[in-house]
Amino acid sequence: MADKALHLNKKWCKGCGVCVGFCPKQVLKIEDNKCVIAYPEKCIHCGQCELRCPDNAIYIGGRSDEQ
Amino acid sequence: MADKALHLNKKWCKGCGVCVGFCPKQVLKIEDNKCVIAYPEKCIHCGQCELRCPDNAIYIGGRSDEQ
Amino acid sequence: MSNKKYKLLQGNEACVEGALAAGMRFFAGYPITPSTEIAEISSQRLPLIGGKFIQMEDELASMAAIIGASLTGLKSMTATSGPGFSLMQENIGYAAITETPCVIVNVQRGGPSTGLPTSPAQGDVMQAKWGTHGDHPVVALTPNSVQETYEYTVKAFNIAEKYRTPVILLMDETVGHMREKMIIKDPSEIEVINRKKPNCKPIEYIAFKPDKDMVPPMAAFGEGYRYHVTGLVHDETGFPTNNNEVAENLIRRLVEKIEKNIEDFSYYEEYRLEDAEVVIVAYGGVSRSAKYAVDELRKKNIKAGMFRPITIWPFLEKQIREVGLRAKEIYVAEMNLGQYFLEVERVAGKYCSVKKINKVNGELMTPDEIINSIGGNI
Amino acid sequence: MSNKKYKLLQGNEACVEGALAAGMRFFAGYPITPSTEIAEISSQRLPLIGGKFIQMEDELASMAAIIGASLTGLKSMTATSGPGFSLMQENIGYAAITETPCVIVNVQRGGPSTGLPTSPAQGDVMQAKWGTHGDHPVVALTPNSVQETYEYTVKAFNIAEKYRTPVILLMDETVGHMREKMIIKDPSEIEVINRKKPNCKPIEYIAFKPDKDMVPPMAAFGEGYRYHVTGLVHDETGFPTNNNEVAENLIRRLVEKIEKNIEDFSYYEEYRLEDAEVVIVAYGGVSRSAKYAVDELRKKNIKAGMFRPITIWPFLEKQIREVGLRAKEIYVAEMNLGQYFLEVERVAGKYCSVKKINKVNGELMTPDEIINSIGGNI
Amino acid sequence: MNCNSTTKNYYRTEKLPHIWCPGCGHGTLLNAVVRAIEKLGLNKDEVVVVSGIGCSSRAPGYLDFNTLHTTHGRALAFATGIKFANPKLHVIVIMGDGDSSAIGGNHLIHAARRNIDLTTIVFNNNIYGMTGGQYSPTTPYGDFATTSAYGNIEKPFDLCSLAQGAGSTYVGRGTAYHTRLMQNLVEKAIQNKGFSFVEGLSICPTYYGRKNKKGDAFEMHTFYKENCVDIKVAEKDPEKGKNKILIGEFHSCPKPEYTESYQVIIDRFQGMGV
Amino acid sequence: MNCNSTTKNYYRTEKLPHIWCPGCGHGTLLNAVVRAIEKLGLNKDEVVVVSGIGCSSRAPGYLDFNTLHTTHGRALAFATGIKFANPKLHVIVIMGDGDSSAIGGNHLIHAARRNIDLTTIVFNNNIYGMTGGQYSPTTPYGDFATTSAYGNIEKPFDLCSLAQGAGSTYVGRGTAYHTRLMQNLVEKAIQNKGFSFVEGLSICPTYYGRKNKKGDAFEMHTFYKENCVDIKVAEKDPEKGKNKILIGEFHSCPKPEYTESYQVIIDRFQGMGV
Amino acid sequence: MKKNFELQLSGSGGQGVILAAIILADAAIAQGLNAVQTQSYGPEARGGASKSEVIISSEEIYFPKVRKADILLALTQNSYDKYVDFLDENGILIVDDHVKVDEDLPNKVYNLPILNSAFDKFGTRMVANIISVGAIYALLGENVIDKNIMLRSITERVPPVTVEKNIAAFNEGIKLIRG
Amino acid sequence: MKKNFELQLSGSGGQGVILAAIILADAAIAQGLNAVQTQSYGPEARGGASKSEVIISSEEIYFPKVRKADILLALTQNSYDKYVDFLDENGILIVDDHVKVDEDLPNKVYNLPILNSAFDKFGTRMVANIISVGAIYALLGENVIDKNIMLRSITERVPPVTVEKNIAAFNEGIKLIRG
Ligand SMILES: Cc1ncc(C[n+]2csc(CCOP(=O)(O)OP(=O)(O)O)c2C)c(N)n1
Ligand SMILES: Cc1ncc(C[n+]2csc(CCOP(=O)(O)OP(=O)(O)O)c2C)c(N)n1
Ligand code: SF4
Ligand code: SF4
Ligand code: SF4
Ligand code: SF4
Ligand code: SF4
Ligand code: SF4
Ligand SMILES: [Mg+2]
Ligand SMILES: [Mg+2]
Repeated sequence: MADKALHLNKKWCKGCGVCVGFCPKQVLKIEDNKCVIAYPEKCIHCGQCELRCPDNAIYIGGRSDEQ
Repeated sequence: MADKALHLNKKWCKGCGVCVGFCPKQVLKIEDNKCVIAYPEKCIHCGQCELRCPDNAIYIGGRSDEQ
Repeated sequence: MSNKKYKLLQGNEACVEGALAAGMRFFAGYPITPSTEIAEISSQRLPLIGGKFIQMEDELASMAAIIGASLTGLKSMTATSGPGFSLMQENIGYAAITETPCVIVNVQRGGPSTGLPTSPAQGDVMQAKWGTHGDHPVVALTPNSVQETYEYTVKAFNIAEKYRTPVILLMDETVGHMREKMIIKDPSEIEVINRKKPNCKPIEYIAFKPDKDMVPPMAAFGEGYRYHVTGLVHDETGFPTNNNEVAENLIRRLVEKIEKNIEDFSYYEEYRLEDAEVVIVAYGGVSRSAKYAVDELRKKNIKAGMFRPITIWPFLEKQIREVGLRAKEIYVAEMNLGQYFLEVERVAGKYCSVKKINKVNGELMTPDEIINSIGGNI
Repeated sequence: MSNKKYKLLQGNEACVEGALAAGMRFFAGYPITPSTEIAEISSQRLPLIGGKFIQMEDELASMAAIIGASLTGLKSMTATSGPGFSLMQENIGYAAITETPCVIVNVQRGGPSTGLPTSPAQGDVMQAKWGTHGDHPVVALTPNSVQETYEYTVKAFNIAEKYRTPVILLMDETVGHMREKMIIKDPSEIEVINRKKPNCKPIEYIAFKPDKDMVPPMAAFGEGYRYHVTGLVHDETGFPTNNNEVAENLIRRLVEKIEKNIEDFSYYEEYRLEDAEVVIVAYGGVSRSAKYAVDELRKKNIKAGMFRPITIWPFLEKQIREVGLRAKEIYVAEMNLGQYFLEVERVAGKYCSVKKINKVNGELMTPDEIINSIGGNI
Repeated sequence: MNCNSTTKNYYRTEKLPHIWCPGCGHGTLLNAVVRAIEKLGLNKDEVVVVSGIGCSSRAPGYLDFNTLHTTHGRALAFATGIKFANPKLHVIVIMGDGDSSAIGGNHLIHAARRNIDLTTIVFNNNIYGMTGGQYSPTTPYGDFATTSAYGNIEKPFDLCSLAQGAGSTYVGRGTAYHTRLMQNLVEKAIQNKGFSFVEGLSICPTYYGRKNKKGDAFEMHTFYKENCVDIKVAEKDPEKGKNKILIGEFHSCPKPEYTESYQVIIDRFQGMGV
Repeated sequence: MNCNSTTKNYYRTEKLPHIWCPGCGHGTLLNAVVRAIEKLGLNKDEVVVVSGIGCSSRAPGYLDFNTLHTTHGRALAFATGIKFANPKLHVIVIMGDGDSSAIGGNHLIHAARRNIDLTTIVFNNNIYGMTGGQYSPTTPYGDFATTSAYGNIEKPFDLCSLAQGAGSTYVGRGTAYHTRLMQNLVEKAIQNKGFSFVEGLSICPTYYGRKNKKGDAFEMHTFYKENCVDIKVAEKDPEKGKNKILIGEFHSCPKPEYTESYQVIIDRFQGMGV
Repeated sequence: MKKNFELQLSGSGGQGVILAAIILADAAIAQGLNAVQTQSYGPEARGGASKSEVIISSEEIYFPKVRKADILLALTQNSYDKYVDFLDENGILIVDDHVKVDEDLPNKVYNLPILNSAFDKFGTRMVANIISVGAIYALLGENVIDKNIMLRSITERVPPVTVEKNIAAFNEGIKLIRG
Repeated sequence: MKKNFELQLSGSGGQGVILAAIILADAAIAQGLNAVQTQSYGPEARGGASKSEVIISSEEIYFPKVRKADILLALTQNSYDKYVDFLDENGILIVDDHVKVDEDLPNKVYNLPILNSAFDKFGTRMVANIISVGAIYALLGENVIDKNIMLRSITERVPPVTVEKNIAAFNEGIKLIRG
């Protein structure tokens, strides 16, 4: 799990809040109509957010994916 | 039954033979592409012919209907 | 201070107001941009006055349903835009041959096909006349403001009822979606025409036998006049025939009852035409730009004027001929590639030069575009 | 003794023969008089050569299916008559804007609506051009014999493929149901044109970027070029756009690729025109009567001739203008109330008198009727 | 008039004989429909008979009611306008298998879904008769028609299931042979306040019969006689229903009717608002 | 590209974000469809995605396959032409509830009847989204929409029953919440050689949600979570299925496929005759 | 030969007058002539009077319909009544012998037992059309169409199993004219 | 007054610029003036930049679209970028204060905390549109539209339960201009 990380594509995110609602660990919040990864450290990489994001804007990828 | 009689409207009859086929008493036949009441006396006024004639061309009516 | 008789209304709303004022009691439709508000508002308003609204499964069905309702005695309307208008064509022809009064609103958008669904255009002008197969009568009206949309929706019903014919209200997105001030008239100020009913006994009723005005009186289903209606060519009794003479007479009468009575509904606006040498012919949304352009051109000492057909079909042959005889140049400005132009050229082309100004990019043609096109030529 | 290369064929049969010769491998249709034989024969012939026939649930679906099949690489056709043609209009517009080659046969019958289903007519001429909403390109051909039906069905496919556009074969009941002698040509004698394929790599393919001829090369679904097709106004990549300039360019290109190339498919017949003062313009079934009438009029010392457009759309403006410049009088003889007449008058009306001869009674116009109409005027 | 009293009272006798071919089952089925109307004693002025296009759809022209011969496939959409405009009217829609289920399939399922009070009767002859014998959506698998010269590869609809699945509240099937049953079903269908669907298996000796070697009209009647089993019988003894055509009343389950539901809205809101 | 690998491989990422509203269920459902295709490892060149017109029908434009955005309601008829012309292709049809069952209802029942190998997926949001919130043939009785301001009086279709009744050989229902199930159903639907129908219950917070006070997208997801029961569960314990929305695989019953049956004819007769 | 023959064949729907016309047209073409065949469609074709036309000519045929028939065949009273006016004043009329012909008709009339011959000699009225073809052929004369060509045309157009019977019927038709 | 005012109101879909324009047009009409209101439709209206226009005039308004805006309102960066070119050279720009405005823009610019005021003072961004109406009204000046008419127009067009809040928002907008 160490090599996994949560990524957010702000350009695609529409701030619908679906990920926020489904996150079991309150990792996410909406700010200025966009999702924000507020507490990345709490993330357990369960993939709920990625599974239900309608906009392919949040996902779990390798750390190398981080830009 | 005495006041009933079998009638045929030759103008409407198309000679399809359906009545002939269904008549239980062989009262009817086809001649020159039209139905003919060949043996009126055998008719039992069962109404099979009238029921199935597609052209409303054969029916049981009062004797007075005869022209 | 405040002027209560004025209301701010959208063109599409005004259309419903006009329809209700004319006596519409039945609307069947299927949503499509940019006409949808007409259905929506009808759905909300009709039951309040005991009228009926139904959303059908598609436009073919909508057109069918309004014909059915009209035959049953209710004044009926549908509204649509390009793709839906194409789908209605078969049954529009049916309304024409069965002489069933009804109003079809087409709020034009960019075509062909799905095209530019939310953009204004005037690409369905020729389709309004020729969209269905076979020769048939057509009346089509093109309002250019919210107020006119209201007025001409009433007139559309009146023509439909008086002549027993489908009437097309040919709007465009500009007019349909624009909000403007409008006077809702008192019912007493509005002329409402109802279809002519038979005044004979049912047994004497010959359903498609025309009176002198070429229009047969019309009984509604359920009123005791049992008659037959068919889309086949039929005789005066309404029954199908292959008799050649009867066939010819029917088709000619259908078309002539409209074309010979055109004076009765020749609506148009003439603007600064008296001494005009350059005449812009424009209708619907574009005519607003054209009017502006006329004023501007006048300022530049160009003797400009505008002829604006409101009755776009049948073609105002007489008026256009006169324009042609008096003008030096006619410019037909349209948001299509030159449709009404063809008819103008046919009739006026003998007398003056007829040019076209076209735009199909999804934006309303501007006064400047008209001015520049003309200026470039002068 | 017997002449084996001749066959007695019905016009509708000849249409199928022509289509097969042109490479048709897909037919979708829905029966309707008087075009049904085209579907029936296609259903019997196609599987014999590995082609596909499907009877769809209606004409809307038939038109959709042939577009789908054409996009997948098969040359495709459908056939119908008036009511079905009206139903196909929406998807004909789709074929036009997506530049999908296909052939639509309309064997005209009496209209409007159900009309006179088994009688000849030419009432769908204007509909062929204006039936769908929005500006769009149209090519329509009108053969007047069984042999021509064969030849022009081939050409219809060729034009459709070359210009990526729907082509309408506008027959009439007379031609469709008539049996006549016909030469079935050897495949080597028939010019068959196939659509232009991309010769770039898939990654470089810009699906709607036209070549100099204004026509974009066309890849079939499944060939490795994954692209997007939509009926919305789109840019060169095929994706929807609201960009006004792109929109204008697309619509203009679609129309211009046909109209600017008209020389390539301007088909017509001139008969005894050299010194003609009275010119009959006629097409399809009526032109056969017109030709006869010309000979008869000549016998009466009337300098008659005939101009017969085979390419009925786009309008043969140049040729008709020339006819107008040379003739004293033009008579447009049609089995409708004067449709093609409108265009002839527009173009030739400046130069000579243009009159109409019409008939809508369900019978083929006779030579005598033409002669009498002209005689009555001379 | 040389005909029985039903014919005299309900037909436009001056239009007879009808255009149907000798032996065509449509005539027999139409008689059953007329007898049902007679039995119910409906006021002729309040009956509207609507049809599309096809041989079957010629029926209204011969009947002395308000009659409407519409466009191909659209009869139910026209009928919806009629019924909705004046719910007092009895609206009966007669269509062919092609008219109702090929081009008209969508209107069928939507009218059924809305449960609008229309009595729909399909004269199903398993073929497009009017256009000369092409296969229809009810032509049996493998059968021949002018467009299925190699045998039909499409699977036929069961029209009654389709109509029931879409929401019809009354459904039944009779045949040209089972005329009494047919009459009975139509009677009940008219009485059902809602969308009713009655399929009448018809006979087209000219095209379907000839193409599929089914013999003459009488033989085709006999086929129905021998191969149909009433649903009640089949339900009791499934053996008896095996490989047979089921006929009879399939479904009768009244639900809120469309025009009545709309009237509820009118009654509640009329006079309110602007 | 800032996205996961599935998105990168199967989407036209340059076209994202899509035009759908924030929270629109169509995006979630589309992801399930794409994952199913990925899972099956289909060759992208051999996949064609076809749609009609509507919000849902914008889906193909975002996918890196052969994609076709047709006219409203006609997607299945276009798709029939594509599949029949080249049976090797996997043809997937995405439609809205209005597109598939209002204007397109007839093509749906006929494609199902023919059992032609098309994978049909309906994003059902119980409303016409694209045109701004009119009721559709699946809007529940009593619900509100811009054209049912007084409550909808039409009865909704059960799209799965309709499709099954018409002849689909594979039928199932998932939701935007039940994405794994949705993916699974689409996988099986694609594998079924014949007409497959998968309904995906979607979410339109903008119109259906707002008009009917269903809360935001998350609340609408939660509704599905709490109110759907798998058919298998409900079959075992009918109590559990009571007043619930049934989801899962409803029907899987392969039958002869249309293009294969036609190929049999070609194989038998090709080269014969003239 | 005469340049142009206009033939009109009429009867009731199902009597096969269309096939008869096709056979004649087919043969004319095989003979190297021009021919156009047309027919009436529609409800009439089902039950009512049915009409089929052939024009045979050594020149190009423009107008495809018969204006004045050189030969009119009428197999039923109905079709006689309906079409007799199309007969050219010099035209020949062939009727089945049960048809009542106007007494003042100026034309040459052949009153032939076509239907009865069909039934009596071939056991089926179905061949009445081919008997008629024989009669028409005989009236046109050998120099218009070769007999072998006629026979081939019949052979190609009738169902294979009925070829023999139909050829016999054709000959019967010739005999009805030539005696 | 000036004869003619062309106003352009832009923001993101859902910010209510269309309603704002309608309220202005409505009031103008109640004032006895002419007004035409139009808006952009289509996919943009859902998410992207949304635009609404009003022309107010004492004379008949022919061309219904704004050619050069006398006042441009832009609530988002996106809408500013997209529509700034429509601004007349003498026109006034109103932007929300988080929008970055080109430095060389020659126009009079009002950089107002519209969105924040809405949120801070009224607890919802939903009233940003009515604050904007207030600001525009203030810039037009009393002599164009009477304040009471403006208030009535707002009252009639917003949901009844929000009237009070919206009127306060309107006044807030005036304050943002007049201080
Ligand atoms: C739009 C349209 N398409 C096709 C036709 C041609 N058409 C007329 S009737 C018919 C089918 C009739 O079949 P069916 O409904 O089964 O009735 P039947 O004649 O068998 O009683 C067709 C295809 C038409 N009239 N209109
Ligand atoms: C012939 C035609 N009629 C109407 C329309 C307008 N229209 C576009 S999409 C749509 C309905 C969309 O609803 P649905 O299919 O449920 O898709 P959604 O937008 O809800 O995803 C309508 C009515 C059209 N484009 N074409
Ligand atoms: S679900 Fe996706 S679009 Fe919605 S807020 Fe989360 S990341 Fe953004
Ligand atoms: S992966 Fe799971 S825990 Fe992490 S942010 Fe997404 S939903 Fe929350
Ligand atoms: S059933 Fe009727 S039409 Fe047929 S033969 Fe008998 S009487 Fe004549
Ligand atoms: S009534 Fe009965 S017995 Fe008499 S003719 Fe008719 S079928 Fe025969
Ligand atoms: S073709 Fe068939 S259905 Fe039509 S009238 Fe003849 S027998 Fe009846
Ligand atoms: S309107 Fe509804 S269905 Fe359409 S994109 Fe928005 S949320 Fe989705
Ligand atoms: Mg049928
Ligand atoms: Mg939807």
